[in-house]
Amino acid sequence: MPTLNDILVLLPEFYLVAAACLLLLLDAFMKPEQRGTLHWISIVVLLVATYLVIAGQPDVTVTAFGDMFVRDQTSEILKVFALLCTVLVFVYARPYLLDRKLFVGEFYTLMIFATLGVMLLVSAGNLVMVYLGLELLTLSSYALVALNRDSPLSSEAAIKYFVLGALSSGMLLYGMSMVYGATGTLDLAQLHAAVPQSAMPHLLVFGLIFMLVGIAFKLGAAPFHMWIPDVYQGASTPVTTFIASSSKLAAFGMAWRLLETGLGDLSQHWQLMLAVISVLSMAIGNLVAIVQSNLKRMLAYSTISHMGYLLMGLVNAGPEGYASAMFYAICYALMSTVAFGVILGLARAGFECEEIADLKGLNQRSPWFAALMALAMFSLAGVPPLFGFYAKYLVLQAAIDAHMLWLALAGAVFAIVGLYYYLHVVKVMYFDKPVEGGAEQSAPDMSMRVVLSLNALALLVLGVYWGPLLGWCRHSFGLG
Amino acid sequence: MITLSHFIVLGAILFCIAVAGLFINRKNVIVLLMAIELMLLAVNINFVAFSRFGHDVAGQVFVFFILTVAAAESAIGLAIVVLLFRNRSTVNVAEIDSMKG
Amino acid sequence: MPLSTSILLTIALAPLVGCLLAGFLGKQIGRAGAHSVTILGLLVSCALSFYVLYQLVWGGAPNYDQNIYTWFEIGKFNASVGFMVDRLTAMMMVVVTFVSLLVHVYTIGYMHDDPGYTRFFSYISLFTFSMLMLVMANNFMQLFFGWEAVGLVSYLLIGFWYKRPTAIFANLKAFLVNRVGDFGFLLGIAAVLYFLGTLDYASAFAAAPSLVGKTLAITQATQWDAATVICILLFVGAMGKSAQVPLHVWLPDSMEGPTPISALIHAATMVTAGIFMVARMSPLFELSQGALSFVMVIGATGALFTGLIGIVQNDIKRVIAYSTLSQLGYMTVALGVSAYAGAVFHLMTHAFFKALLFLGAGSVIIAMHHEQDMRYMGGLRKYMPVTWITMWIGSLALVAIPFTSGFYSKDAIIEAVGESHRWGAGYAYFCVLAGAFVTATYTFRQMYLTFHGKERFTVVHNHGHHAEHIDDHGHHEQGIMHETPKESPWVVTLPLVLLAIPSLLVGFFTVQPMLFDGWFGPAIHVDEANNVLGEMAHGFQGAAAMALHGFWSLPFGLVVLAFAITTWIYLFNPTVADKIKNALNPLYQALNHKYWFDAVYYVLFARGSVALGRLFWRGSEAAVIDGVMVDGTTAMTRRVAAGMRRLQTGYLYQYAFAMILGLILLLGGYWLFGPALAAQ
Amino acid sequence: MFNHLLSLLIWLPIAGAVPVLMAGSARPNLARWLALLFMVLTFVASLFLLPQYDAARGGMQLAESHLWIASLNVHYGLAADGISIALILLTTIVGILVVVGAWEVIQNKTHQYMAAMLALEGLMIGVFCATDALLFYVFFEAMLIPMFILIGVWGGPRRVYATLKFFIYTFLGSIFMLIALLYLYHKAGTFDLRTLAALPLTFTEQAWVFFAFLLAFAIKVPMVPVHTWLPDAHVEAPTGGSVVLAAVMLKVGTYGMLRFILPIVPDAGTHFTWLVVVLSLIAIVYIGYVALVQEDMKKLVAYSSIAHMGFVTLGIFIAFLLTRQLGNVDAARLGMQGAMVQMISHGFVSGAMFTCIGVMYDRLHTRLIKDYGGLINVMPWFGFFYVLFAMANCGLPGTSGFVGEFMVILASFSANPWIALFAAFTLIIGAGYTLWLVKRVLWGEIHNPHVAEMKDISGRETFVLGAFAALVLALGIWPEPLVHLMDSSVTQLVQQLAIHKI
Repeated sequence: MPTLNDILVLLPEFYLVAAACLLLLLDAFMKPEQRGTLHWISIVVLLVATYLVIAGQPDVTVTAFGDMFVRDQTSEILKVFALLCTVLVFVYARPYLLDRKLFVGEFYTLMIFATLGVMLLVSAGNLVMVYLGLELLTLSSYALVALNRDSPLSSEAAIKYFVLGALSSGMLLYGMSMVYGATGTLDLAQLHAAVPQSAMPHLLVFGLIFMLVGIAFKLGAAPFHMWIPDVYQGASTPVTTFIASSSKLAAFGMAWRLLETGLGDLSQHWQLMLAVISVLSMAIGNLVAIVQSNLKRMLAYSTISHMGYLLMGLVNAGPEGYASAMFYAICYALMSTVAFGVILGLARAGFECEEIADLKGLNQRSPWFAALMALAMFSLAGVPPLFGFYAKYLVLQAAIDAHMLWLALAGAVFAIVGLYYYLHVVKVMYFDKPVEGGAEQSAPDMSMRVVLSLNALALLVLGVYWGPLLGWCRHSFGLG
Repeated sequence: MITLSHFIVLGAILFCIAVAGLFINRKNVIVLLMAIELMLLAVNINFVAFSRFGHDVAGQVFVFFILTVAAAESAIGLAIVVLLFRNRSTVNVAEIDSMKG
Repeated sequence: MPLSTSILLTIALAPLVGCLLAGFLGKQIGRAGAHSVTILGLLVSCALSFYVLYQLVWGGAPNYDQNIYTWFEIGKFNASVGFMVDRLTAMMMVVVTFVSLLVHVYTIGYMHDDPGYTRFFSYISLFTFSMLMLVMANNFMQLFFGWEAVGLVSYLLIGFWYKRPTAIFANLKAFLVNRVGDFGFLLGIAAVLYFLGTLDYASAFAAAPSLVGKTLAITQATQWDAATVICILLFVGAMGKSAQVPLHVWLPDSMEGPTPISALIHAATMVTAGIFMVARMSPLFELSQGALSFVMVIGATGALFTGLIGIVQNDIKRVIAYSTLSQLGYMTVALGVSAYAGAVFHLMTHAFFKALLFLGAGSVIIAMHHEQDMRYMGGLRKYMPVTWITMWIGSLALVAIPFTSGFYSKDAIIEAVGESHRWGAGYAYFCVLAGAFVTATYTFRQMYLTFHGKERFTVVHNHGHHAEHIDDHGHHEQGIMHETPKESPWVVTLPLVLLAIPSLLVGFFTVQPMLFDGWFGPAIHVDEANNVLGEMAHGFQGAAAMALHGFWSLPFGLVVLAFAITTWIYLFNPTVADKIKNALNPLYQALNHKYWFDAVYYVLFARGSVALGRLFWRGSEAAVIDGVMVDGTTAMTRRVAAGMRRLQTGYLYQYAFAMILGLILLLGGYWLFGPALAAQ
Repeated sequence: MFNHLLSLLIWLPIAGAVPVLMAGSARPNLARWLALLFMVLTFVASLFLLPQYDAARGGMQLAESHLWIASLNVHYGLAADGISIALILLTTIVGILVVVGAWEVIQNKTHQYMAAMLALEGLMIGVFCATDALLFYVFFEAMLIPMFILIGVWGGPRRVYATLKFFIYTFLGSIFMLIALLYLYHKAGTFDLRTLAALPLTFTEQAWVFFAFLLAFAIKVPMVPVHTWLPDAHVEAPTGGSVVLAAVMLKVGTYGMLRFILPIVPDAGTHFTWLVVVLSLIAIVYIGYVALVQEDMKKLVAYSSIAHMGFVTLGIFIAFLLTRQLGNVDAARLGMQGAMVQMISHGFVSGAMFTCIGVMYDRLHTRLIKDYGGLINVMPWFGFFYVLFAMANCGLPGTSGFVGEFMVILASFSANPWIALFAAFTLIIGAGYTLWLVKRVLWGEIHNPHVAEMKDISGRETFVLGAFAALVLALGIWPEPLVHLMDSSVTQLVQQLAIHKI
């Protein structure tokens, strides 16, 4: 029987559910011309949720509904950043949606539901919760990808995303079933205890492998990455932004819950598997990105490579490793919001600004956007003093601490390869002459420009002042 | 006497059929949806069998959730298929390749 | 009273000040200003140099050796800028400043119409400064500084008429050939520092005996005697600067520079720096018989064979240039037989009479409106008597007619070589004797062709455009004069006279102290075993006696012979010259092509280096490193990427298949390695 | 006394970049004056280093250390010794000259150019005084961004290729250095250089770390065979970019060798000295030949830079031979000092050479040697400077170019006569390519009509070239002050070499 305590623990989530439903109703009864307010309302909703998360943060790990739901520091941090990223997506999306007649209530409600899915996923204490959270997130994502009804690409992306997503969650479930069979429990904490004295170790590892597929798919790590480029390209840019930011945080949370909380004792198995996946991701991501001409697609491949780096942190299978991986996930979320934000800012009615060539000579036309994009690119490339460098540095450190020097070296080599295409974007913006119909200052949406600038400058500021964030990440994994 | 392993094998076979259906089928997207359903059923068989033989009810509870979600999933799936047909007037998997490389 | 630092500093810096004023303020102070300041500077330092010499010789001042300031100091190594003034230095200072002063004066006339007038004065003053730094140095670092600085000025002055392709080729050549010498010289200095642990003359020479028995490991097996290595390396520097075979090729080309330069730098002073340096290093050279033999053989070769080339030259300056090469050879031979004093003595006398000859030639060239080819001269004596007389004096000194200063120095050298028992001395003796004959031959030939015989130019009187016959574009139809040649102005003739006097007399008065009474004192160190001059001193009964005895000596006989032959040919039947030329054509060709040194060097080093550079640049740089290593890698990466891109086919079922493959990969991996991992 | 001088030196120009950027493309003059102001301020501030630094005591002084990342024990640690101070002064001086040199030359996006220069200067100073390896790495890498922009935006036709090559090449080297640093951190638990210097390492570890460091710094220096980015970068870069690149940035590589290879992996260094020595000699001889046949002046000077940096690496690494194998510490100090002086001197000489080429380029818009000839006829004053710097470039005594080479050759003879033999070959080949260039550009008749119309250098150009000339001569005539400034630091470096860490 749920106690009041349970409710309190889940307060942000409950609140978000309620708010989302309210928004849905509001949207239904709202006249089209008033819809603008919906935008602000939903932003407020998310900010309030963020506040609830931070305010209600417990000092110790608390659980609710019979350990179904775990609220600890890790989940709190992930939730905060997921919510913030969603807010950013909203802010950046407005002009874009208005230009494309996509400024509809579903967008906001679905987005909020997806975020809710993220929140449930990252604080799942039970395989069931993992599954439900994951599905809440992915199902909303499918719909969001398909949101742009009249775009063939969107629907193609949606179908691909849907089928592959279903396949992956099928495998995840299959794995879960085996793990359940081998240990007889669905609760992650008990699972952790039950793993050592399991009667069927091989079944267990089989289960683990199937679950890994699900995790890798969610992260978009090779060879389970095939959906990423098409979805990134096909989905409308705001949705892409969301998939690249919030849901990567969720993916990390899920991976950590399943692998560490649940199957921590099998680490000697999954470490090596993740290492292989990580190398594959870095290789495929960085190499194929070189030959892309579509900016969103290029960023998609860059995502794949970044997930490879993130996995390096997980491979470490120790608190430092998890901390670095989480740091990486947050860092990547912030960087990708900037990159996509600039694309959104430059897009205008009838012009997606999707091709790299569209950025030609951007420095002449709007130096500020060019500067922001350059910041994002250098940060993604991992050039100090920008934020991205420290994330890379931490995961490389994690790999070396895990005595996987070869993995770190591979990471280094592919970082060089990756550098090339990020620099190429800067080159296009700064060194090339502008072309007709290329990107220029779109109708200035003040809120967006301010927030985007802050978001980009954060990459610079955090590049100097990244200690506190790292401190939180480490502390959440019980490190000084 | 039917043992646990029989169920596991059955589940495995169903799962394999489903997976095979996913990538062998070059015709119709609808078939993909069916394959996905089949996969989830295979999983359900596993869960039920394990919970039955492991004397633990949680597995069967999980099955209910899976069934529910599966329903929602196929709903969205069908919606997407409809959308796809509207945009491209085909649901042939082999023709959906405008994004590649 | 002891020498004061300030005086020495003034001597060195006065020319520098003049140089800077004339150089940077040339426009402001004008031509007169430029030559006034520089000449003033030279006057000061020349006068003071004489004063210093006086103080050292008669004033009883001790030798001066002090550092002015520390150049760098690292651990036990330090290099300073400082002066070391003993009689050797003082003599060099006097010679340098005196000749330089006269050349300054002479230049007023010679460069009269040249646009680069002020620049020229600035250069020659700079040269004097550098040369003084060289001779006054008290350590190897500063010596090298002066050494290279005079090279720089020589470079600038040979290329003074920078529009002439020949000139700018010659100055590049000169600098590079000198650099080859400096290459050895610098290594020599490094060796000195390595073995003796100091760059300071005094302490280096003091430590010199410790070299005996020391060796340098060239390979594991071979060990070379330290002293020999050091001396030969240092001497390589001297070979560059003093134009010894085979590094002599730059000197004849350096005649592209204005004549005053040829007199000052390429005859009197700079080219003798090598001789001075070896004399200065006598404490080191005395330690190595091998090195000395090397020096002697090189010198002897130069003395004879470069002289031979002089016989076939038609350019009046080139004749003198080759004679300079030959005379430098004599000095080097003297060094080689440990007759350092003899070498330095000849250096001094040669400075006077060779400068005289060059300036005289310059005077002739002015008169001929920059015609240098002797085939279009002749019979000039009645037009320019002063030049004629003074040049004869110089020539007599050059061919070593007794009582002239040239006789004392040169005869002493020949005798010293005769006395020497060093390895190769026989060859050297033959060379210097034959050299005496050769010297006489080209000298008399030159005098006859220039001043005697019938005029081989025609005078066409049309005034007007001879004004533009200034030196840097004096190319007109050969053998055509627009006015009768006339004696040069006093600024030109005065130096001639002033140089003629020492050319005649200085030898007579200084031979005894310099050669036999150990006038140089500790500055020059000779082992008793090698002391040929010492042996000669026993037979020496005064300058006059030496000169009288000279009339019956073999060299004089050769001179007389040469005199007879040349007189017979060039005064009475000039056609014979060509007959001989044709008769001995192979020899003539060899001489005319300077034994093909230039041709070979040009192909081997100039063309060769460029070809090698091209090979490196196009080959290893562009093709291998950039093409294969750098761009090759990127191209490969792109190719791989393009290949991998194709895996993303866009077909749903292949995406699904990829996932299944991934799954199988993981399962297979576990199946293969799982047990091993579990075992850990 | 104010004890954040080094921080001030780093952040003043970087902060200055902001207002300069604010000036915007509309007000180029404001941007210029602001940039100059900040450069001068930085230079003045850098002068205060001299009184504050106790040369006699040596060692790292003016230290600042603040905990940067507490959880990782990473410090924001700065300190300077004689070598750092010399290089910082070089940087600040060149900074001013570059801004003045670019005054009217850069018309397009002046504010961005000046801002990039300021940022670059601050970062380079940061490299020269960081005592924490991670901080060093951050500055070391961050430098690339402004230079990338400088070459890419204001560069020549092939600028994109050049600047990408430059960036990726350098990044390639440094990322492996990062791995090495992480490994060291894994062992030592800190990035503090002093601690790392004391960290005992097995030979195998040292060897790996050594090669990681060597790759990073060899690319930066650059050493053969990883040098080909330099000629391209130089040819395409704007004059100011080339000057900074040659004058300061290359020194970062050799400076890194001093701070990382020498103290941290001395045993591996000793073991592989022969490799670096051979590479340095190849740089001196082989590159000399390559320079000889260049048709583009900038390429020629770029190659000559490589050859001259060969002396620096040679001087640094013969120190290993001399201390470890021959026990000749004084000679080691001599060689090391030679390397240091050569670094500073090459900064001025190459900077001046590139400025000269810039002066010509601004008038004729070509860098090809064959387009020139007889320049002295129309530009006598320029000719004077050009000859002076050419002479400095081929190491004429009395110019700074001589001092370093002289010391290194003297020291290398003590190490092994053959090394000295090849090193001294620069006297010939160096003079060869430099004076042949002078001959073809300066002397001779004018054959290109456009050359006839060229004006002699303006007051601004005279100031820049004059400043360079003054420095070149001062250093050549009296190097002792510089030597004294660095002497104790060099001595300590050499002593550190002698310590075995295995």
